Amino acid sequence: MTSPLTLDFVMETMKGSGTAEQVRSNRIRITTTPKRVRDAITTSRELLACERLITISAADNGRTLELIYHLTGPHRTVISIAAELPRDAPEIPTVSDILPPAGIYERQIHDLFGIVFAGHPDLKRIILGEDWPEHEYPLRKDWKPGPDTFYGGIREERI
Amino acid sequence: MPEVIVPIGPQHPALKEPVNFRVIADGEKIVRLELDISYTHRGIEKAAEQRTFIRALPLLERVCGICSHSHSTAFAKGVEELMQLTIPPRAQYIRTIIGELERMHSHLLWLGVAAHEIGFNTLFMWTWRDREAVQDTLEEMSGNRVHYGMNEVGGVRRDLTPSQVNAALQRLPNLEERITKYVDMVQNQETMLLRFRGIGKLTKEEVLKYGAVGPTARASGVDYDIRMDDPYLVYADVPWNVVTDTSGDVYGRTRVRIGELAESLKIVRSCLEHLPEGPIRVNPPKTAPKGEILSRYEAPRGELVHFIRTNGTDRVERVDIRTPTLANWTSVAACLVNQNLADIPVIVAAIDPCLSCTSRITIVDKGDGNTGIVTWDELRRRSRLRDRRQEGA
Amino acid sequence: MTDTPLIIVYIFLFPGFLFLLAYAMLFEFLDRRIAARMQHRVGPPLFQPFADFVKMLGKEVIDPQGVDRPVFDAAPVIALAAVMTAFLYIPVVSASPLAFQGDLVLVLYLMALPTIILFVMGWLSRNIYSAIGGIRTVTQMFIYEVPFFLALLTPALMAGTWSISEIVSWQQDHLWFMVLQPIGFVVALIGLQAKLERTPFDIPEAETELVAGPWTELTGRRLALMHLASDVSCVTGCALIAALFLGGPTIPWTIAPVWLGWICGFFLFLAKTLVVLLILSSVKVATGRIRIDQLNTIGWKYIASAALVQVAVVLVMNSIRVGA
Amino acid sequence: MSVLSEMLHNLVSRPVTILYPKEKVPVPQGFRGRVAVIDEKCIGCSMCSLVCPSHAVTMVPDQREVEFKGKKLVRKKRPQIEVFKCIRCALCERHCPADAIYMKNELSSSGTDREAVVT
Repeated sequence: MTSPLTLDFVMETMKGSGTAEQVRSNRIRITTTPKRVRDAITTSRELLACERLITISAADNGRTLELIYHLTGPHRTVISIAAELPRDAPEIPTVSDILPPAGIYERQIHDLFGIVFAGHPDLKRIILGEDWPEHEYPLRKDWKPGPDTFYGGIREERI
Repeated sequence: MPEVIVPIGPQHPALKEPVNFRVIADGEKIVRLELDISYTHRGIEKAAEQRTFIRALPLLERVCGICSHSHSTAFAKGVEELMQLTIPPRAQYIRTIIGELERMHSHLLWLGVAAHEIGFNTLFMWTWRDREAVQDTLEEMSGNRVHYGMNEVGGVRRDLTPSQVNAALQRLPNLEERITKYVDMVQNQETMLLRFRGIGKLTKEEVLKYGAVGPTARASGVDYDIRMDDPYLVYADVPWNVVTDTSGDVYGRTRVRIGELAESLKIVRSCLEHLPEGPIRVNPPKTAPKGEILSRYEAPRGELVHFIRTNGTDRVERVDIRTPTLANWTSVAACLVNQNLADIPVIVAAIDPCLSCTSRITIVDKGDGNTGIVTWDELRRRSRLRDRRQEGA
Repeated sequence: MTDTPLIIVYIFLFPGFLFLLAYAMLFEFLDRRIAARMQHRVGPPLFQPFADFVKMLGKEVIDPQGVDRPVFDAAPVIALAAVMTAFLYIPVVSASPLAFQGDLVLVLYLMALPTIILFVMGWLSRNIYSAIGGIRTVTQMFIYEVPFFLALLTPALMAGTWSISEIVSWQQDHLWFMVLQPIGFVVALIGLQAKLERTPFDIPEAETELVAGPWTELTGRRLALMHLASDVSCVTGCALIAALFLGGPTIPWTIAPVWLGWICGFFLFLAKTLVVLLILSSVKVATGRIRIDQLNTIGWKYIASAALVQVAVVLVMNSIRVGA
Repeated sequence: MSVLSEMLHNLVSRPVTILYPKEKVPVPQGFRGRVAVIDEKCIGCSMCSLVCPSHAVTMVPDQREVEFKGKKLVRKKRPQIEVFKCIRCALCERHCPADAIYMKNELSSSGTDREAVVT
């Protein structure tokens, strides 16, 4: 299983969860819906031998929030599973039980984008300071720093 | 012995890194570990979105002090690929040379810190003395010891004059002889073996399960190395091989890192000898077309990933940086459980944490027993209170 | 030699406190300089320990919340006093005037006092790091104390007396104990390295885990005194081993005029203690710190049995000599 | 026992520490030290202030007759660099069309005045 995966082989195994396209020599991108992300990952782990999660990238393209799970295995091809989430109530089942490193990445994305990962053991704050106000997600495109809210650092009264 | 909470916190001499562990230990054995890694969050990803490519590179270089070239190369090569821009071969060679020199000075630095963790300060002094040779070479080539600023979208900013190349080549033999001396010193130095062998053991399955990267993973036989899997720059046509080890513990990681030192030296020497002639940069277009790319780079600590998305303007729409240390934290938390208290610094230092993530200070206040953040005025109030009590008592 | 003004001079001036303090600071300088030169560094200037001492005396003394101040102040002074009095019984010029039958046991007891005081300081300062550091000090003490005492008592066994001065004079007629009891010499060196908590055995003060172990909450005056106490115990320890195993301030043949004997005896004492210090600091430079449980296994498995073997050998040699 | 042999070798050889005030660390040729402006060459195009990542360069009005690529022209502004905001990345030197701004390889750029300015 160490020879690079071909597009049609991936298309055939992942036909249940969406369209696949060859982005680059060893990158294959699969776009699916948030509900089918979890079983897309489980099938890719079993059938495509993607044993390692590289990272979960999150991006805000103005209209929706996008989550891309990048997986790779001995075949050295990067399988990217992308899903789009609505902006108002972004919710997606967690994959931290299948892939433990996802725990930290999901917490980080939750801090910065506000995407709720259902079933995550402890979705505590990991990357922003404790005195960062709740429900303010800095990496969203429409986020502007509030004029009088306090975002951490030294709390000095402006005399 | 009741369970004791030992805060191995950010201001702890063991870890010169802003990470906070609340270790719940039963006597000397560690029972549970709470990890808190958000001390220096500077919002680099948000800042990068407001900068043009020219000004984004110095910013991204400052994500991390020791692997600054890795971040700027990963970003530059990602944007160049999005622009379908091929940079001249001489620029690729120069980027590889600086990248491998950075790997050498980072591994030498790590070897010293690991020896210091177990109190063996002599090796710390020796490795950091030899590291000066690498730092001098980098300073001559790039004009600065830490942030080299060699990269630019479309190539490299400074050329290597023949005198710099010869000066670098002259320093390599002495360095090579020092590295072989370290190899056998690590193998038969009694106390190092005692403190490194069998500590923080990770099997091959655990490494894959916890997503460890870099030398931490290669020490358990997992041969993932982006320079080999997804060759970029000139790694495809320079003779080198991936260094792996099977013992999987801190001792294995030490051997992998020293092996990589020797490999990097070989790469630097062959790149310096076959440095092609030609221009060192190409003028890039003003804007990058719409698209996204996962730019992977083998940083000294492991696989560094930049997810770059551009939208046709001269700015980046999204840069998602996943540093190798962030990936290694889960494996550290896993292999720390029921180890000894004395081994925490050794195991944590074994993944060579280079913190570009963030955390917050938690103060366990015995007086009123609550833990939380102390604001500036509260700190002032407390010190005044203490002074008054001092005079009063 | 036993009239009181000379005794007072002996205690307070020459081989007594003044010389001891100066020699302790010289020892710390030499130790740090040799270690630095081996690490290819320059090392501190000559007056660095004295400068450190004076600066620390001037620093503010901070008491942890709810600490028992009088005991916390008194402990370093007791440690210093214990170790300085131990030095008086060790022959410096020739036999020490205060020697009496059994002063070896007294010296060993006084040398053990600073370790216990370090544990008390760690426990008193109500800080998690120093508490664990204190516990480690005591556990380490159980491990090295038994072999250390055995190794230091075997010379007394062979020389048939309990006074260090008589052991020294015994060695003048016979061979040095380093030659007669090499295992005992090695075990004594390891024990001294552990007692002074130097690098292979500086587990309680483990800089990278426990901040500074029992030393964490010591500030200002207390830190200065405790640091001086550890320097002085280093001098006393080296002098003790030099006296018991390297023949103290004497060489096998006696020198005619008494005062010349004293002077060259003194220089011999300096030379031998420096040799012991050289061995200790090269061991400190060459090794890293081992863990408390590893020390446990090594301590009881190898060092203790080596000491027992040494005692058995001495008993056998005694019975043959007595028999013959 | 290579550790012991190395230690003894170090004991006899000279220590490597450079005693800074007495012996100076050799500064290599292209070192990026303190920023400097050549006033005759500067054409006041404010390219350096656009490119500077830390906004250390502000343009100051200053009239001067300057010669650039054979032509004579009158420039209206000149860069003023706050030394302690400059991160010494030499982007200004790279993008200056008239090569008027450059990085001296002077090592120590410490000072007491936070708003120290180089013109």
